[in-house]
Formats: sequence, structure tokens, C-alpha cells
Amino acid sequence: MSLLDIKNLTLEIDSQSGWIKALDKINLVINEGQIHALVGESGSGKSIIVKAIVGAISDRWRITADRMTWRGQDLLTMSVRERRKIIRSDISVIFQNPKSSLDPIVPLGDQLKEVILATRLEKGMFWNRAKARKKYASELLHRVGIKDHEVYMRSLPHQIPNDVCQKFMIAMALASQPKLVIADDPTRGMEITDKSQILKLLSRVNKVRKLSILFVSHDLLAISSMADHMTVLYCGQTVESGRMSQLRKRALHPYTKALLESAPSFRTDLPPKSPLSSLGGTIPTFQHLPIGCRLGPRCPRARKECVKVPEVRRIHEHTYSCHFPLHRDQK
Amino acid sequence: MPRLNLYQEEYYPSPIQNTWKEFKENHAALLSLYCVIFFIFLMIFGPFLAPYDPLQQNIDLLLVPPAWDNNGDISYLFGTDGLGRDMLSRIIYGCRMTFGISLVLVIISMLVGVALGAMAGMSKGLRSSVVNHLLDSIMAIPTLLIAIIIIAIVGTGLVNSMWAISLALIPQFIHQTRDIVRQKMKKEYVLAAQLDGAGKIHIFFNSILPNMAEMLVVQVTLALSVAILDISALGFLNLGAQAPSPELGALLSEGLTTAYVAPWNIALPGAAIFFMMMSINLVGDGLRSALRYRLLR
Amino acid sequence: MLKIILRHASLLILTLFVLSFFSFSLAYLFPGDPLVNLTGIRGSSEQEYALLAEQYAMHSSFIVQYWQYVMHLFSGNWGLSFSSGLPLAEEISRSLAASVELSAYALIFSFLIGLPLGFLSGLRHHKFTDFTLLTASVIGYSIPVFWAALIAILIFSIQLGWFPLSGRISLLYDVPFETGFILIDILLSDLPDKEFAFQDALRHLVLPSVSIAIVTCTIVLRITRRSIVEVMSSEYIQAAYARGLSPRQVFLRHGVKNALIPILPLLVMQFTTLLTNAMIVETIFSWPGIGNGLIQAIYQRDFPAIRAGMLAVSALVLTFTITIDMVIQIFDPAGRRPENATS
Amino acid sequence: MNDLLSVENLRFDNCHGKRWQNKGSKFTLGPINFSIQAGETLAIVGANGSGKSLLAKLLVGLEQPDSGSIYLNERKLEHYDNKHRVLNIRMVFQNSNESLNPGITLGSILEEPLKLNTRLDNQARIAKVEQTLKLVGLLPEHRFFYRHMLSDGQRQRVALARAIILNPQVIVADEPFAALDPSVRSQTVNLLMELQRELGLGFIFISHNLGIVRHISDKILVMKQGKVVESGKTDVIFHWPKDEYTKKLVHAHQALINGQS
Amino acid sequence: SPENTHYQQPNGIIYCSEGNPASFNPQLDTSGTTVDVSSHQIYDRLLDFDLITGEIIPGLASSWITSTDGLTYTFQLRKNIVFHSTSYFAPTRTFDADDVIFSFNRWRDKNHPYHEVSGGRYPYINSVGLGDLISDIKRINRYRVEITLVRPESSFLANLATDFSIILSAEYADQLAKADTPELIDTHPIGTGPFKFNSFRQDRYVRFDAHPLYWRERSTTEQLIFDITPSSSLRLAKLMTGECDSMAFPTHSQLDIIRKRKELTLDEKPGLNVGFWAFNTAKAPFGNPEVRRALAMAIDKNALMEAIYFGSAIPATSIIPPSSWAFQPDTRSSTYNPLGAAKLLRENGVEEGFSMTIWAMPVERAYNPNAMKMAELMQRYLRDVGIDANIVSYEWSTFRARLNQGLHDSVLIGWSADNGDPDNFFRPLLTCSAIDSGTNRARWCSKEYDKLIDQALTYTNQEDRAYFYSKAIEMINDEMPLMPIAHAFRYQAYRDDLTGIEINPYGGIQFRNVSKP
Ligand SMILES: Nc1ncnc2c1ncn2[C@@H]1O[C@H](COP(=O)(O)OP(=O)(O)OP(=O)(O)O)[C@@H](O)[C@H]1O
Ligand SMILES: Nc1ncnc2c1ncn2[C@@H]1O[C@H](COP(=O)(O)OP(=O)(O)OP(=O)(O)O)[C@@H](O)[C@H]1O
Ligand SMILES: [Mg+2]
Ligand SMILES: [Mg+2]
Repeated sequence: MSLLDIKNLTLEIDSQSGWIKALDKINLVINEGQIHALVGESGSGKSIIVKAIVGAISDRWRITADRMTWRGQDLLTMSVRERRKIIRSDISVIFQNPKSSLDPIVPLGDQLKEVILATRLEKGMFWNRAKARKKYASELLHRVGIKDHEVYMRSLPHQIPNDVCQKFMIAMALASQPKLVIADDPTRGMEITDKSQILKLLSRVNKVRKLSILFVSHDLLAISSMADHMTVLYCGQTVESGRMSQLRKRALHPYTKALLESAPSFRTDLPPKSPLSSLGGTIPTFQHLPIGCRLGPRCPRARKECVKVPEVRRIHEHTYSCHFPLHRDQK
Repeated sequence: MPRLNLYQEEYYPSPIQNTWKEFKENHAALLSLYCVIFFIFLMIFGPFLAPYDPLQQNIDLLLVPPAWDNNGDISYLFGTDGLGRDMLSRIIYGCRMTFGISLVLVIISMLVGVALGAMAGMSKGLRSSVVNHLLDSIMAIPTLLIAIIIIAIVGTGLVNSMWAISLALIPQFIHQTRDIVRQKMKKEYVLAAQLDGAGKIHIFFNSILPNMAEMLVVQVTLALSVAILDISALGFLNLGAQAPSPELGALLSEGLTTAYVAPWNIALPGAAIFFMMMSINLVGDGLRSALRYRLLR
Repeated sequence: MLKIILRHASLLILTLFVLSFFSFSLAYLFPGDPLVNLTGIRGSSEQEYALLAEQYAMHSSFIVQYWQYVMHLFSGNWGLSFSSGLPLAEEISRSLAASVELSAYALIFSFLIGLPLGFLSGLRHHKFTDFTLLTASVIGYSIPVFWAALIAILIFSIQLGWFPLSGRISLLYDVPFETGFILIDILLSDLPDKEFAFQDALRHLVLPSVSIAIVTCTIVLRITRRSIVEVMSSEYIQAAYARGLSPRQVFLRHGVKNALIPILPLLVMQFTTLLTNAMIVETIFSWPGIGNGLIQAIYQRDFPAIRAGMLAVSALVLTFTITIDMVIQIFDPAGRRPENATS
Repeated sequence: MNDLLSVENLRFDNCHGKRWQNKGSKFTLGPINFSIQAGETLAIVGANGSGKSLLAKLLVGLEQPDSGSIYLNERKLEHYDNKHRVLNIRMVFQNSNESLNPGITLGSILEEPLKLNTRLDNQARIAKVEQTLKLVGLLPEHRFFYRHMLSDGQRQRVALARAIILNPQVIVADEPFAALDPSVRSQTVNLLMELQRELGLGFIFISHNLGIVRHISDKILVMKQGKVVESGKTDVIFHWPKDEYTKKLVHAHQALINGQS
Repeated sequence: SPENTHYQQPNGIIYCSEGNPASFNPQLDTSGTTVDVSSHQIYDRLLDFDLITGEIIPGLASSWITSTDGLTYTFQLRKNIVFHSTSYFAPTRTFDADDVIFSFNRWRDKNHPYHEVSGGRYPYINSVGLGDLISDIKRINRYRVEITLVRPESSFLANLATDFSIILSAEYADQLAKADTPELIDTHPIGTGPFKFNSFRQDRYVRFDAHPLYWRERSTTEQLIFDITPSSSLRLAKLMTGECDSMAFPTHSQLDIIRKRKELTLDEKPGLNVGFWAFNTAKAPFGNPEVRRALAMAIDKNALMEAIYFGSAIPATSIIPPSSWAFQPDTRSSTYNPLGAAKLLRENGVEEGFSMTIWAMPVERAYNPNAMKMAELMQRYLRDVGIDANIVSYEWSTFRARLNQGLHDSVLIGWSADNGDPDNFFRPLLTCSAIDSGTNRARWCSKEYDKLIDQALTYTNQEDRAYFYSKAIEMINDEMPLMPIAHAFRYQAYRDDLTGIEINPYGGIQFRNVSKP
């Protein structure tokens, strides 16, 4: 059974030039124990999806969806309180920008302890709680690779390096022993060694605890090393989704292909200093979206049919939305 | 500049145009901008608009109530004061005086303050740190207090109060400019300009000033409302403009002697100051939020 | 921390030095004999004059004279007022106390009103409540304080007769001077009808403090509102929501403190604005404060009083600002203040 | 063959001015030695805070080295000789967003170095600006635009245009690709390589992305805590890293590539 | 409304006065502020005026005898009259002849140890020449004093009843002399009056307590407070809110409001006063009578009547008000004639654009409720004849001090009579000796005039005296050292619950019989 099932999620933002469809009919299914990657260029709406899932919604947004369920319960119709309860116990988020997602004046330890649910602690009298909480917190910190936890628990976000902050965020996400961790770009700006450490940690938790992870990033290298499913986003539209290996092997959507080929590391065959393949043009801004398939103007295979939004097509687990997919030439 | 339409339907405004676009959305601010323009208009054309000479006394028409009162006289729209002077003319001249003087003062102190602030912001080391420290302390003293102190020293009178207020306003500009300049000096585009071989003055005029213009306008509106308040407060306290001159604060304090017989003599000049301040404040607010929204979007 | 204290102390000493030097040179800048301007003693006989000149080292260099002047200041000898002939140190401490009392109540008042309204307005950002409060605040912010005071008098004293319009207390009560704060003095005194006197003093306080507080209150409201809006739309608040905390928890644990700490110095600094406004309003309400005194002194060319009054007011304001600045720097954990001058 | 740019024993001690502040955290950079030839690309990699940006600033003259020397075409660059340096070594900043002045048009931004360093008249300047814009793949009309009207990729192009407008011989770029998205990034990489080929530029760039480093650089300089721990040909370093730190880097990178499912 | 503001308050009367007293001894200062605060509150006199009939009645002297040659007066003093006992003085004896002799000798005898204390100037007494009039004061016994005059003078007794002939305590003076602080006698006064001094704070208040052992009948008021409020509108406001029980000098524009408000009462009496514009004849070109006349012609008095007095005054033709017997109904006074004035000015060398100062009092007086405003009006009239007038004003005591130095070109000021005798106008305003005593603001000195005034006093018959006075009036109108403007009514505004308040046509206000429920 799928943990999270989103169908046709549309999100509009009130802006100067009217309502803008920041997300247009997004589909996303996350199954138990899966590491699901959400890829897309900056500004394609990845963080917005994350926010929509956890309900950190601004009042200038309008959300509609055919389906948005958490283990069968409808997230959209349930009360705010119920939803909060689910999120508190089952879902946790690692936000993109660790420093600004932490309260600047509350010591990190306190913020970490705040997330630890009483039910996750060993039973005990209430005067033991604080101690237990602390013990639990320091264990967590060890797990994410923070050594002098005593010092760091006492310090404030601005006093510690960025990567430690990031690790704190991860620890906070794991603290409530959730079913799903949504990691929004957890490795941004990290050194490659730290990055691989974090990635290892996440895959280990995934294996050991059957934890599902929604891994949001545009670092293809990182994604491809750990995710087993991937959804590609372009300008607020889901372009293609499927097994990682499948996509790597035979991407059907021109954008997916371009994205994968743009990373030189994927192409061992490429001679040094040869031009990298890339799509021409640039990503449109949200104010000036092309109609129909949003890739349209940049797509090498675009034809006039592309002014209509392509339907979602499905081959087994693999879904894509393109009028003229690669490898399957139309009659 | 030739406006080019690369993408037909699109129109690419400059940052300042963008701010203006945001500003226009805010109706209250726009309305008050019109009010401010109206005051500027009064300032320039006051003498042509005023029906009477503001100093001309009319013994036969003392304390005539405003026109809307039962005993009012339509040819004296705002009534007359205790010497039979037409209130409307006096208020028009008063606006002209109060607003005009404030504007001049603010512009002078802006020029001086920006020059000094830019120097302070661009220089480093002990000298500027001492100056800055002192400035910070002076900043904390409200301008009116500084003005009162200066007046205490140089003596009362309109000219003295003008000196006092412009001196008192300068620190604000220095402070603000220095902060902005320091902030911008850290920006990479200033580094880049330095790499282009630009000197300090060039950097200030080409890289910093264009990005500071809007903040300066905001600061000017702030200073303007402060200046108006200060000028009229000094006039009211008889420290600034003196009796027969139709400065609004002085009008108010003159009206005080007949306050209970002729409340309009204090209500109207006060209301004029109030509207002036309110429209300027609203414009300032509108500008600030326009800037903020522009940065958000 | 020690560094902060030292730095502020040295700054304070420096500014006080500049101030006292300035006030000293005023004696020379004002018309008339500098010695007379310093001491306020006029028309003394030749002998007395020579004695005074001796005391103030008038025949030595400027520096020595200044030093003598500072010593006199420290020993509480601030000279005499031209117009009343009374010692200025006492006059000024009395009137300063009256002004500070007025400003303090107004400050408390504007905090009590402004802060909650600011919170409310900030939390209801872009809603009707916010709009109403904002409109009110723009109005309050733009009212010239002296006009507000006059209108308040016309309505609440003259028309309705609810509040008296002058002084700190009805003159029928003769409250002995102890601390200079009338309410405290009343409580300390042995007047037979203390509670009535207290009531009367309170009634006298209402109009002046409210008319001063209007402006400050709206400033407090606006600052608070802005800060709340900024904090509540910040990422860590969203993150806290996303961790499943309830709005109340989020607001209390992460919102309030974060919103207040950066604006606290701004808010406390309102005291100086308040004091200035108090100085104006004092003249309207015949409040026996420093503003009233200073302005009278200016009218009467009472040079010693101007000199001493100026010194007292600016010293008070500067000491206050620098101290607050120091306290805030010591206690603000995130250190997110605008950079200070040295860096 | 002559070295285009060579650096000998460059050192920088972090103990100028501000003695009473941040004492304790003393940072020294160097000694650093390297050289590149025309048309060659040198990549600088290293941990955060290892002094990469500082090195870049030393090269372009934003900071003054304490000892050591920089030679351009065998000629020693003195610190005061700004003119010469400006004309020949140009920098591209990490964040093109930050390094373009938001308040003036791109045309004015690009004209600025021309105004300051050449004697071209107005016409000639505009011509040069338009020509350069075309060279980096933008339209001449873009000179009327403001920064905020461009996308990230376009901004990076403008930053490049600004660097090459004076026909320099060396370009120093501090993390030029970090803020870019995959597809735009490859565009920019392509553009750079193309320009380098056409103009014979020496290119020094700082990057964390080993994939790109491996792809476009001829030489690599690995830095750690202000010291050069290893340097050499790209191939050699990626295949036979000697230093501990380099090994760690290369292995981590390799692990990610190999770890692909 | 103010009625419901009743809450418990200590018993006392607050009077909103218009300025700081310059002293607490009216011998030293003739200004209304000093007189109001001291004469009838702190002190008593040997004789008093009956407020209604104007007759001279006994005060501290229970009776007196005049010798037939009119040179010797013998006063029988009351017994058991107690001086104030305060925090700074406790009397050991009651009032007696020593106190009278001390009080008179202080101003009379130039060698008296107290003569020079507090400046040594006794303006009223000097201006009426009382010091020179008395040749001797003798103590007959403890309660009997004999005063001998140099010449018979009809105004002598009236002068003893004025606000200025107060009786000080000789015992207090001795005590102060021993402590070497004689000047305290005028700042911390002791008298026999109905109220004793408690404290004075500049610009704020003068506080009095009731004198419990006062010899006459008096009300039960425990405190009397002078609330010093220079602004008349603020005084009225305080009167309305009940912060004052009575106010000094309602301006003429306020009269209607006071009449309309039901909780306020306005009493009104024609006043013995004159408001005038005095030229400093010691300064050029004001030494020239032609110039002075021309200036007087430039002003339209009737306009001033309306704008400043709001009709509650009569235009003055001379310095003598119509209610005085010395008034000359057919006096010709200057008429408004700007053209003539301009011509006359040019003829006398005062060119177009000549600039002069008009000093305007900062306070309201009965004779001129708003000198500032009047000055502004006059500024306009003077501009019509080509003169730039600058208005000068200082705080009241500074103003007077500078006037005494003769720094002014011209001044808007006036005079309120202290007794009903016309001499009280002619002598202090324009005689040579009054220049020094600081009441002759024109600084005009004419031997001829002085002689007329002196001669008038040697007659007791009103008709005879009137002859000399009419000559004097003629002379003033010719010479025009000052331009008389108006004789104003006197008003007293107070709250309804106040009883026993009475207008004193001769000046100083009295609170002896005033009480509040
Ligand atoms: N609160 C908001 N109001 C208006 N527009 C928003 C808001 N939040 C995001 N956007 C816009 O929505 C678009 C998608 O933003 P989002 O943060 O989801 O991108 P992203 O895919 O997470 O990019 P990155 O990889 O850089 O994090 C952006 O163009 C952004 O400008
Ligand atoms: N102008 C300077 N003077 C003194 N020290 C400096 C200066 N610039 C940088 N440093 C110090 O040099 C060290 C290295 O900084 P630098 O920015 O060069 O690192 P980096 O390798 O570029 O790191 P990153 O990968 O995060 O960009 C830092 O400790 C910094 O404090
Ligand atoms: Mg994102
Ligand atoms: Mg760097």
C-alpha cells in the first residue's frame, strides 16, 4: 500500500499578475520503504510540493487535488488538528535552508527536544522525562554524525557551521521516528565528503527501519546513487516518473534525457572538454509560462500539438507526459 | 531610451518603475501622493490662490466663524482670527511656509548628510569609528530636542530654527547613508566595479547611488514629516517663527489666545499640519512597502 | 561581555565629556560675562566677584577653567538661575524628575496598548483588524503632539470636565519633595488625605501622558506589527508548523521572543522621543518639567538655566541610550543587531 | 612554451589590521606555486574555508599578498599596477546575481570597464558592448535590460561578458557554476569552453563539482587549510591521487558514480 | 460637566494670577502682580479705603487726629494685633508703634539700615513724593504715633491707605539684621494680614496659609494659592475646569464666554486706569513733540477699541478717566489723520522707512488686555505713514527691568490708580522724579508741569485743584509725551460657589472675606 498518494495536485499562487499555476496536475506516489527522488531545476516547484504535503501553506495559495492521501486517509478534507497529528507522528521534513529553518534564538538542543514525542520515550515518571529526552537527543546526534553534542546542543544556529545545522535538521527529522522523511535538498552546498556521509546515513535508515524517503534535489549524482524511484519536474509539471534504473536506461521524455545527459559524470564515454549536451534556451519564469507543454519552446521534438497539455501515459510503473516521447515513435 | 520589445507583449520596467508600479497599487498612498503634490502646488502658487493678504487685518470682521457655521461668512471660508485676518489665506500661506521651509531644509540636510555619510561609509579605521560612535549617540537624540538645544544657544527666531532643524536632521542622513554605503560596499558588484578599476567616487555615483535612490526618497519623506513637525512645534513654542508670520505652528499658538471663543483658530491650522504629516507619512509608508514587495516578488 | 561594558563606558565618558565641554563653552558663547553665565550670580560686589573668579579659576587657562567647572558640576554646584535666583542643580533635578515621571507613565501606557495591538495586527496581517489598526496608527502617528494635547484639553477638560488641564496635582495639596515622582512622594508623605491626593495626581496625569503616548503607542504598534509579520512569515516558523506544533505553541515558543528581541532596543529608544514630546506637552499642561523649564529659560534668556538644562537633558538621553544599547548587546543571544560602529 | 600566468611562493597571512578582533583564528595561505598556459584550464578544489576564494582574490588584486609574486607573460605584476592587471586578468564571481548592479542597465554595467580602462568613445563602446553580448549568446538589445529581468543563466553570461569585454588573457572564476541548474550549467560550461577555444584564454576556476572539474580542466590544484596538498594533471589526480585528502575527495566522488543503481 | 468633578479636596482658594510677583513687599514694586499677592493678603495698612464708597476708614490705626494746620497727624493704633508666625519667624510681641516707624522709615530715611535692602527704590512712594513730604515720625507711646509733614497735603491720608503703605514687622527685621540676611524681609514676608506666606515657586505658585489670629473678621478659608498662569486663555480654561476659583484679568474677548457659562460669574466696574503709548522722549527723534504728535495722529484709536478691548473700554482723551473729578470733558485729543501724520513726520526729518521699536507688555493688564496684538495693529498703521515698527517683548519682570533702563523707543503700557486722587495719575506718570522711580515711561521731564502738579496739591478745594489739572492736561496734549488710548473697565471673574469677592477699584485684590463652601 502506498504511503502517500497524490493525484493531480494543482497549486495556484496569488501574484501581481493574477493567479499563477505554480503546480499543474502533479502526480506522486510514495510506497513504504521506498526512496523516492524528486528532481527538477531550481524553481520548478519542488519545495512547494513539500510544503503542500506538510501543510505549511501561505494564505495566498490555492490548492486543489483529485487525491491526496496518507495511508488511505484524505489529507485535504481532514481537520487541521488531525492533519497536524499525523504530521507530528508520521511525517517529518528536512527543510532546504537549515539555518533559516531553525529558530535563531532557541538553543538547538531545545529545538531538538521539542520534536521528541513523549510516546517515543521509555515509560517513566515525569521527572525522568527530561533526562530521557536528553539521552534520546544525544543518541540521535551521534547517529547523524555529530560528535560534541553537548556543545552543539547549547549553541544557537548562527554559532555553528552550516553542515552541522543540516545534520541537526536530519536528527530532528528522525527524532519522531516517522514513517516518511521528506528531505528537501539536504546536501545543498555541502562538501562532497560530507555529502556522501549524509547520503549513507539516509540509505542506512531506509534499509534498517524501512523508512520511506522523499528525496528532493537537483543533484543528479546524489540522487542516482541512492534513490530507487524518481519523479522529474519541469516548471510545475510532472514530466516523467518511474524506476530509477528504467529512467536512466530509457528516458522517454526529452527533458529527462537532457537532464541526465547534462551531468558529465554520468557519461564516462564523453571525452574531456567536449561540449556537453544541453537544451537551448532558459527556464521560463512563472509569470511567462508557455501554454500547453511547458517545455515546448525548448524541446527539440516540439511540434504544434505541444500547445496542448499532454496527458499522462503509463507503461507499467513508468509514467510520462509527452506527445512525442523518445524511443516510441508514433504512427 | 528606446524601449525595445523583445517579446512583444512584455514590457520590462526598471527597478524604479517597478517600485512605482507597486506604489500605484496602494490607493491610500497614491491619494496622499496627490495631497503632497497639492501641498507643493500650494507652496508654489499660494500667493495667487489666497483670497486676502495673510497679514491684512480687518477690524470690522474679528473672529468670524468658518463659512459652515451659522454665523459664518462665505467670503471668509475658514473665518477670521482675533485681528480680522482671513484664516484661509493665513493657512495657505502657512502651508506654503511650513511645507516649503521643511522641504528646503530636508534637501539641504540630505545633500550634506549624504556627502558626509558616504565619506564615513567608505572610509575605515579609527577616525571613522570615533565619528561613527558619536554619530550613533547623537542619532538617539530626537531632532526636536537637538533643535531646541541649538535654539537655546543661538536664540529664537525663524532663521535660527531653520538652522537648528537642518543641523538636527543631518545625522539621520549621515547614519542612513553610511549604513547603506557600508552594506553596498560589501556587495560583490562593488567588488566587481573595483576590479574594473573604479575609484571610490566613481563607485559611489555609479554603483551605490542608483541603488540607494529609493531608500533616500523614503528617508526624505521621514525627514520631511519630522521637519514639518519640528518647524511647527518650534513655531508653537514661540521658539521659531514669530507672531505675525503665518507659519502653522505660530498660527496655532496665536489661536490659543482665542481658543475658547474661536476653536477654529486652533482646529484649522492643526488640521493642516495633520494632513500634511499624514499625507507624507502615507507616501513614505507606501513607498516602503512598495520597495519591500518589489524585493519579495 | 566585559568588552561590551568597557566599550560602552568609554563611549559614555567620551560623550559626557563632549557635552560638558560644550556646555562650558556655552558660557563663553552666550552674551555677557562668562563667569556670570557660569554661576548665575549677577550684580555681585567686586570682592564677591573676585572670589568667584578665583573659585572658577577664571584667570588660568581654558583647560583649568574647564576642569574647575567639571569639579563644580560634580560637587552639585550648577550655578543659579537668573530668573529665580535658585540653585539650578535642585531646580533641574526636580523638573527632570517630573519629566521623567510623565514620560515613564506614557511609555508604560503606550507599551500596554501598543504591544498587544501590534501583535494582534501582525497576526491578522492583511485582514480587516489589521487594516483598521493600521489606519488608526497612521492617524495617531501624524497628529502633531501639541495639537493632540490642545484638542484633548478642549474636549476632555473644557467640554466634558473629566480631567484637569494643568499641573501635576491640585495646588491645594502641598506634597513635600522627596523623590520628585509625585505619586511616590504622595505615598511617602504624611498628608492627611493621601488617597484623595493620589487620585487627584492620577487625574492630572491622564491627559498629558495620553497625548504623549498617542504617538509612541502608534510607533510601538507599527514596529511590533512589522516584526511579527516578518517573523511569522519566516522559514523557521513554517518549519515549526511543519513539525506539527499547534499555532499557539508556535507563536508562544518561537514567535513572540523572536519578534520582540530585535525590536526591543527600538522600542525602548522611544523613550527619548517621548521625552521630547513630553517637553512640548509640558508647556501646554503647565507640567513643571524640564521642557517647560528649558523653554521658559530660553524666553527669559536665562543663560545659566539654558546651559544646565541642556546639559542635563542631553546627558540623560545619552546615558539612557548608551546603557540600553549595552544591556541589549549583552542580552541579545543571536546578536542580530545592525552592526555597530566599530566593525 | 611560455607560461601565461605563473605564481611563485604566494603567501598571505591573516594578521593585517584589526588586531584586537578575531585573534586566535589565524589563517595563512600558501606558499602557492602554479602556472598555466594560454588556452589551459586550471581547477582549484578544496574544502570549505581552505582559502580558494582568497587565492582568487589575490590573483585579481583584491587582496595584497604578503610575499611571493605573480607573473603574467613572464612579467611580474606589482600590486599597484592595477591597469595592467585589469586589462589582462578578470574575475567572474560566484554569484552572478550579486555581482551585477541591480540599479543600472546591463549596458551601463558592461560599459563601465570600458569607460575606466579604454579611450573608446561612446559609439565605439556601445558597439563593443553589443558585440560582446552577442559573443556570449545574448542579444544586443539586452543592454537595455536590468538585472532582475534575466534568468540565472543569462546573468552568468552577462558576468562572463563583463569579464571578457576588455579582452583579457586570464579569467578567474569563483564557483561560476554552483548556483546554476543542470541544463543551464551545461550551457554555460559549453560557452566557456567555446570562448576559451576562440580567444585562447587562460581559465582558472574554483568548483566543488568534481564532475565538471574532471570534464573541463587540464590541471587541478587541491587545497586544504590554505596549503596546496596536491597539484597536477587532471587525469593523473583522478586516477592516482597521492594525498590523503585528495584520495578522500576522489573516492567519495567515485563512490557516488559507482553507487548508481 | 465640571459640576460632577466634586471630589474631596482640602479647603482653600486658588486664584489664577497673571505673573510672578517681583517682590513680596509692595513698597518696592508697583506692579499689579506684586500688589495683588502681598498688599491685602500679607499686610495691613494704618488706613483703608472703603471698597464701596471710596472713603478712608480705619485700618491698623483705630483713629487719627489731624492738626488744624494740616501738618501733624496722630494715629491711635489697635492693640493685640498679632504678626504671622511661620516656619521662619515666631513673633514675641504684638503690633505697636515701632512697627509703624520701621515701616515708614525704611523708605523715608536714606540712612535707615533697611533703606538699601532689596535695591533701595520705593517707586510709588517716591513718585508721589511721600518721603519728602514727611518731616518726622514720632512714637508718642506704644500705641500712638505722630507724623509731621513738611507742608499740608490733601492726598496724604489717601496715600496712607494705598496698597503701598503697608506695615512690616520691626521685630522680624531686627532678627534678620542679626542673622545678616536682611533681604529675606522681602522674600519671606511677615505681616499682620489675613494670610501668611508659605512658599513661592517661580512661574508656578504662591502659597499662603490662613493667619489664625487675624484681628478682623475673615472667612474660614484655610489656604490661599496664587496659581501663576501667564496665558489668559489658560487661566480661563482653569477657571472653567474648576482648577481656579477666580482668575485675574479676563481678556475682553473672553467676557462673553464667562457671562454665558452658568457656573461662572463676572463682576464689572469702571476702572481707574489708563492705557497709553509712551514715547521715550530721551531718545531722538522722540524728543521732538511734533514727531510725537504725528505718531499719535497715525493711529486710529477707535479701531483699537474694537479689536483689543472689544468695546469694554472708553477711548481716552487724556490720562484722567471720566470717573475722576479732575476729568475735563472738553479736552481736545489727537484725531486719526494718517496723511497729516506723514507730512508732519517728513517735515521733522523722519524719513520713509524709519524704523522704531514698540515694546509690548507680555502680560494682560486691565488697561491693556493684549499689548502684543495692539502692537501688531499699530505696526500696520505706522507702515501707512512710512515707519517700520518692530515689536519687542520680554518676560514681564525682564521687560520692566529693561524699561527702567530706558532701552525702548516707545512702549505700550498703562497705569491703574492706587487711590482716587487725580494726583495719582499726574505725578507718577509724567513728573521728573517719576523717571527715577520707574513709572514715567516717557522719561519726560518738564519743570513747568511739575510745578503745576505741586501747586495743585497745596489746595484742598477740588475746584481750585481742577484748574491746575486742566492746565496739566492741556500741556500733555500739546507735548504728547504719551498717547492716551483707553480707560478700561475692571472685571472680576470667579466661580459661582465663591462668595465675598469684591472688585477693588484702586488695584489689589482682596481675599479676606472670600470663601468657598
Ligand atoms: N510563497 C510564495 N509566493 C509566491 N511564489 C512562490 C512562493 N514560494 C515559491 N514561489 C515560487 O514558486 C516557484 C517554485 O519555487 P520552489 O521553492 O518550489 O522551487 P524549488 O524547486 O524548490 O527550487 P530550488 O531547487 O531552488 O529549491 C519559484 O518560482 C518561486 O518563485
Ligand atoms: N581578506 C582576508 N583577510 C584575511 N583573511 C581572509 C580574507 N579573506 C578570507 N580570509 C580567511 O581565509 C579563510 C578562507 O576563506 P575562503 O573564502 O578563501 O575559503 P574558500 O575555500 O573559498 O571556502 P568556500 O569553499 O566556502 O568558498 C577563511 O578563514 C577567511 O577567514
Ligand atoms: Mg527548493
Ligand atoms: Mg569561496
